[in-house]
Amino acid sequence: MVEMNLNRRQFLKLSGATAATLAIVELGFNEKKAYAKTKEFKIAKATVTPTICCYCGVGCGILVHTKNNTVVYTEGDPDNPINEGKLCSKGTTLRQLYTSEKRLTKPLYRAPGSNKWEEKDWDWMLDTIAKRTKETRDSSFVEMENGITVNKTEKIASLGGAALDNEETYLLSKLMRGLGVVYLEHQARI
Amino acid sequence: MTKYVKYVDVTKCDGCRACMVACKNWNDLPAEPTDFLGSVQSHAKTTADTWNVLQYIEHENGKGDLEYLFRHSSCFHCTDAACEKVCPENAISYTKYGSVVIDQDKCVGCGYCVQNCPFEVISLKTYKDKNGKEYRKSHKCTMCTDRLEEGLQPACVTTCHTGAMEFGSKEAMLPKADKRLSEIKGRFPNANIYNPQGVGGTHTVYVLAEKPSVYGLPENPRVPASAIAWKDYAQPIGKMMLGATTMALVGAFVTNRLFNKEGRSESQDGGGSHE
Amino acid sequence: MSKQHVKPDMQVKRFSKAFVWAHAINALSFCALYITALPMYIEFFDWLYPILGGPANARLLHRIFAVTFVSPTVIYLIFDHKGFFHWMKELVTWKKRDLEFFTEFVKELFGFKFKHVKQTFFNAGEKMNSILQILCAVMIIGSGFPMWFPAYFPRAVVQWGYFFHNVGFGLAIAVIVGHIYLSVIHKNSRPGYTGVVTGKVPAWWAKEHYTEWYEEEEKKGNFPNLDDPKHKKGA
Amino acid sequence: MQHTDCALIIGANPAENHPISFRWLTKAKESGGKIISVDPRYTRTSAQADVYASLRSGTDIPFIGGMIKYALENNLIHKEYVVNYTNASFIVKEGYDFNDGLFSGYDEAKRVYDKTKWAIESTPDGKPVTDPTLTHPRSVFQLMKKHYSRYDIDTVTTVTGTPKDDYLKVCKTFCETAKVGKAGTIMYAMGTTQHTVGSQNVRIYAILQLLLGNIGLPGGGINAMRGESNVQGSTDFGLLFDNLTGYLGVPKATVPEHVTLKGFLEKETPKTGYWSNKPKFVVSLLKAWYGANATAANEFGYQFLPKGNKNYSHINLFKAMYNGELDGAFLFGTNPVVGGPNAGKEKEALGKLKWLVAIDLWETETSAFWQKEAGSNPANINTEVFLLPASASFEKEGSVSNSSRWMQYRWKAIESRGEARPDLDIIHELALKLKKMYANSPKSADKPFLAMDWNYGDGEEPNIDLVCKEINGYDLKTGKLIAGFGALLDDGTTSSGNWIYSGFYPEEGKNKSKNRDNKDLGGEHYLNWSFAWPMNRRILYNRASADPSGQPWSKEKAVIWWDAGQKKWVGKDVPDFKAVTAPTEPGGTGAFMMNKDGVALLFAPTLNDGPFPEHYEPFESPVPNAFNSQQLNPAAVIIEGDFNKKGDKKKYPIVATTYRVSEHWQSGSMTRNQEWLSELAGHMFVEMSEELANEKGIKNKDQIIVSSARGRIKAYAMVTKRFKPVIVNGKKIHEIGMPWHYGYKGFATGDTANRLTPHIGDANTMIPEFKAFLCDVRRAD
Repeated sequence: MVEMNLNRRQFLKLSGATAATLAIVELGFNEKKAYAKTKEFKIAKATVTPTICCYCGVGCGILVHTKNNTVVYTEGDPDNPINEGKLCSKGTTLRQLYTSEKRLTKPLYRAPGSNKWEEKDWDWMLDTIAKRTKETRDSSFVEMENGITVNKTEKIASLGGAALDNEETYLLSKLMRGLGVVYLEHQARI
Repeated sequence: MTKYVKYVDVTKCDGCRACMVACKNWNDLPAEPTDFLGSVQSHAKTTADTWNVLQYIEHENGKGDLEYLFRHSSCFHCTDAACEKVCPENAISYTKYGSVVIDQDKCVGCGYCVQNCPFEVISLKTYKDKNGKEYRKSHKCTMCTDRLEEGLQPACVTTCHTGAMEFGSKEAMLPKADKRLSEIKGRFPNANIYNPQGVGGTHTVYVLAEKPSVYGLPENPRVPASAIAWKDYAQPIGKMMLGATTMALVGAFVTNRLFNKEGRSESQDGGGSHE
Repeated sequence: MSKQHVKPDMQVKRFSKAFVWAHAINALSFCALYITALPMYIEFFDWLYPILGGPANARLLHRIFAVTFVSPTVIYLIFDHKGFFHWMKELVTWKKRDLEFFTEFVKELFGFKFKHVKQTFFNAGEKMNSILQILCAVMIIGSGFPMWFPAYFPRAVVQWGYFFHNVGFGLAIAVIVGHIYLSVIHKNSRPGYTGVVTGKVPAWWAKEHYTEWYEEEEKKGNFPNLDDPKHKKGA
Repeated sequence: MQHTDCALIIGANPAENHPISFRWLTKAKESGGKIISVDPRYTRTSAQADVYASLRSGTDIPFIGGMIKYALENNLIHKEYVVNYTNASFIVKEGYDFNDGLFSGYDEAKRVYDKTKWAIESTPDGKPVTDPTLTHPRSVFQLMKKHYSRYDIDTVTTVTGTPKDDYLKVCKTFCETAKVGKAGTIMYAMGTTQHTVGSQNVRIYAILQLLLGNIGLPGGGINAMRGESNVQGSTDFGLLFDNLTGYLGVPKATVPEHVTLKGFLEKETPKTGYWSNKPKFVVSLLKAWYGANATAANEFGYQFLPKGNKNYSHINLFKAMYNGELDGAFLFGTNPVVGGPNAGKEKEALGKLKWLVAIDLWETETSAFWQKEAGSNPANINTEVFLLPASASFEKEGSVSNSSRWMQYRWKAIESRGEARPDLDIIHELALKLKKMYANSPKSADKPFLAMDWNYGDGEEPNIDLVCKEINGYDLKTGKLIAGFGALLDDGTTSSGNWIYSGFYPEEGKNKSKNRDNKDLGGEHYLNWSFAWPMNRRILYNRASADPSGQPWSKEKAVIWWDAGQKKWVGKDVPDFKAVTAPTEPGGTGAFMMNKDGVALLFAPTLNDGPFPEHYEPFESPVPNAFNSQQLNPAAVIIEGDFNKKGDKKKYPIVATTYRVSEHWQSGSMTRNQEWLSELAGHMFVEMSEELANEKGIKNKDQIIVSSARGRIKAYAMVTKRFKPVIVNGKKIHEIGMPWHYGYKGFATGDTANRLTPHIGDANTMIPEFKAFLCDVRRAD
């Protein structure tokens, strides 16, 4: 599926040092015992997946190294002609999008007037959201305005989406317009 | 064996700090929040958890023009490394690439290297073992020696997007620095190559836009004289003295047995009986 | 030589309690400091780390004993300031006979025939030992502070601190090896070891080794006259 | 970008905010290219520049206007290019006028222009009347020359506060790119657009570039640097109130012709240029959305689309919310309580909602707006808040489009953290639930929603491949994927969810956004790496890289050229042009094929605030407008009252601007929640000159209070030599700057700069004026 030629440009010609070291490791008498003994090469058995940076609009390629169900390293994708393996500080830190302890991991609900979040399951959340959407749409839907068909609701807004994937923005644009939402904006302006 | 050099051309750096996070990312170093320092700079200097720091310097040059200078600062990997010299446990060693590394298994956290590094790049980190007891280890940039062994470049160099950092053999990098220096002399008349010979040259070689002191670097760093006096003289002599004394006493013991037979054995016994 | 005629159980007081305590604490601290730092000084002794509970623990112990090592001076000064100043005075008083002592001492050390040179409370060797130990202690303690609290000292002071700690310690250990040998192993001086533990030494031994002091005390009436026949062994 | 001879960076700081784009400038520098940095503050970009010039925030039009005058006076323009590829030779109808800041046709009460007063004279067959000698007094060229004759260097520099020497250096360096074979680029970002004259700022860059012949060739153009990874894509896909996908405008209740599809298409389709194909795109979109329910008989479902009757953009949206006109809102990864203008008010507005759905990776200041820490009293806020955990970009798959319109695929690297789910799943499942609730409803109001086609597989998770294919479009007669938008028809036999992307998925199994062959086929265009819309073109308007006869202006800057033997356009890029139209054929020199008449617009009768950019001061300015007696853009919409207080220059004499730092992104919700980035930029600060700090008794690192008419914030003072007061009309004007990333959530916290910024927008785009407003500063203690 993903054609990759990993780390091609990153390799340094260490006058045969690489080949030698690797060979020695294979034979089991690595002269650098300290490292071999205590520490496996960090990305040795990781899975590598290419992605595109989620921050600014330059579109740099990033490789995500995953191992034991976590992200162990992120670095520039050397094959991507946009950044040729280079990254800024934000792109380099992509790993912590996964590992940050601040990530939301459960749907949270805040009742009117309440001062706290409550954990809820997805089904309940989406059912309730759908219910609210329908209530508001039904109570505010305008079919005709000054004799012309307008089919809209001016009581629901949708904001954001500049960080979504194209496919997501497409479905969002379609769903919102399908519901008659006219307050439809993303972050191009801010 | 070829020695390798991290060549840093500060005039190409735009201060993005990807090198700082690339280092933390590769080496799994935790964040280390600091107080506001009055500039964009995040940390005053390198620490045990922050192996490289980007310096931001506002400098008015001789003509009164403002220069906004940046420098990726990390371990210099000296050819004559004071840290290696003073380490009592031989935990610090030179690798075949020219990097200077600390063996964490051997390090006892004495901090001698911390105090003797002419560039002040080494720091101690305090850990807690599973019983809650604290212990310390010394840390600094490893030049990503683990990556070098796999044929990769250091993480900071790999991510640098302006080409301010390059990694390669000393023979290839030093002429580059010379060439670059001649190119920038017009804009930066005080530009210089920082590869201090007082420590035998370094494996992080800079092209600096201004005098080293502008960056807070020693103009002529050396292995401290105290370290030389201590490690090359005091300690060997001390050990010799201990040996000599011991030998003398062994000699004394033996000769006493030989020549002092008639001696004062009774009185000894008498003395002993009073204990 | 007359000593075999002296009653061996005849004891005289040589050291105050304060001195005994001070010396003991000092000696034990020194040994402890020595052992807790030994693996850092000589890699051969790295096996001591696990015994000491790891490098961090060794460092902690070293610092605890560093404090106890400093304390004897205070104890001695507070509880026996007279003795202390006497000691100090002795250290600065050097006469010709003190130099003669050394030639005889070497003979004695290696078990050859020798003659006692008349000495005061401390003989020249002990004075030498004291001076060297004080010098070393000053070096070690003085450099120990910047080593312990590097943040409060200029870097150069800390760096030279390592040097002086090393020199002081190297010197001290050499002297102390001799000191211990003489007190514990060497036949002629062994009663001194008992003395430093109990404060008392055999009168005959004191008289032989510290003749001038003994005679002074004898004059004061503090010590018995060993030439008095009632004190003679076989009399 | 690496091919440029000179990059003028204005309203942007790529070294700090788009570092990788700066990488390419570094490469240009190595091959002798020059960099010019124009910024109120000496930035890290300035540090790398060959020429730096300061200016007061909000004076881009005088700055560039003066350069236009300089280029015209010194004959530093690329004349052949200007005559052939722009509307310089067009004759403007009588009735156009410009007088003391106002163009003809102004309605003061409504603050709008009647744009018909700015029309181009045309021949009976609809072609423009031209004067290729450019000497006709009503030719665009002469009118332009007259307009900018007022922008002399002295006036310009007294307004911008730029030292004259620096200014001349900029003019000289950049105008050298007018030479044939040289190309200069202008790079801009939010520093340009976030002004009440934001659109005209961009326009004036374009005018300068057209005069210098710098558009359409490598190393040229005007390059907007986008702030968000997919702001390009989300704009392409119509996530703005006034556009359907692919820049097809929305039908409006206020335009009588829009009552029917026929009327809409007739009104909105230009006669010439590529947009003359618009009906094909609109009908194909309707087929994609309404499927079998879109028939010729029901105008292909045109009436199902909502028709608005006003401007629904960000500022108005929050005004409506503040006024209690909205009941519910969906917020997809957005944090207006930090990122919106006058953010304190935007936070209050959220409390007027009945329900709020926030989809995000984090608990943000916005989803937590009701908390005590936000300064709210939870008991008084009756908004029901649903916070849904979303997957990170590499925990799902899909494509994003960068600023150069490259559509690149992102693969899934790992299962989502915790219970997080991709937005695609969330949108899909919500749609399915709503479909189920509305199923079998007989109400006519529910018909538009029920008519919408929603077939992305049977599971809870949508089949993304089906979404991709729907976007590309089908030939509905054969059921096969369509090869590209050239094949789209207006008879309902083709579909395409977004015509500009049509062609990225031309055959089964060939989603070109997944292409990863980085072998370059010339010109560093990497045609087999990902996909660029339209039809994989990498340089838009690349026809302009060749002269009217079809030959490259110069060898070094060749992109495409006419091959008379093959009878088609060939070269290193996909021609942005009909590949078989010879230079001699009608339209053969129409380098700007998306525009009416195929030319680029020096004179743009389409904008709301005038055909030529004219200087107006920001909404809040410390000085009167030196160019005319209109202080503020006459067409800017002013919101008055409590929602948007205006500051007085006596009380708030200091100009302030906002910007970003390298380590944080937008409202900081992503980056402030990550440890490593938070440690690098952990504190809210305000940069100020040493002179201002001295006047106010402020020392570096002091805590200070910055206040504007809208609010006040606390921050650390960063006293720097990189900010200098500017002398405007003999008066010393201080300017300060601050990052706008901070809020009280996350690891790095600090006060929100946008509590200070005003709710006023550009006359065309309603982009708020974040980049110039008035404030005052004092020590906190």
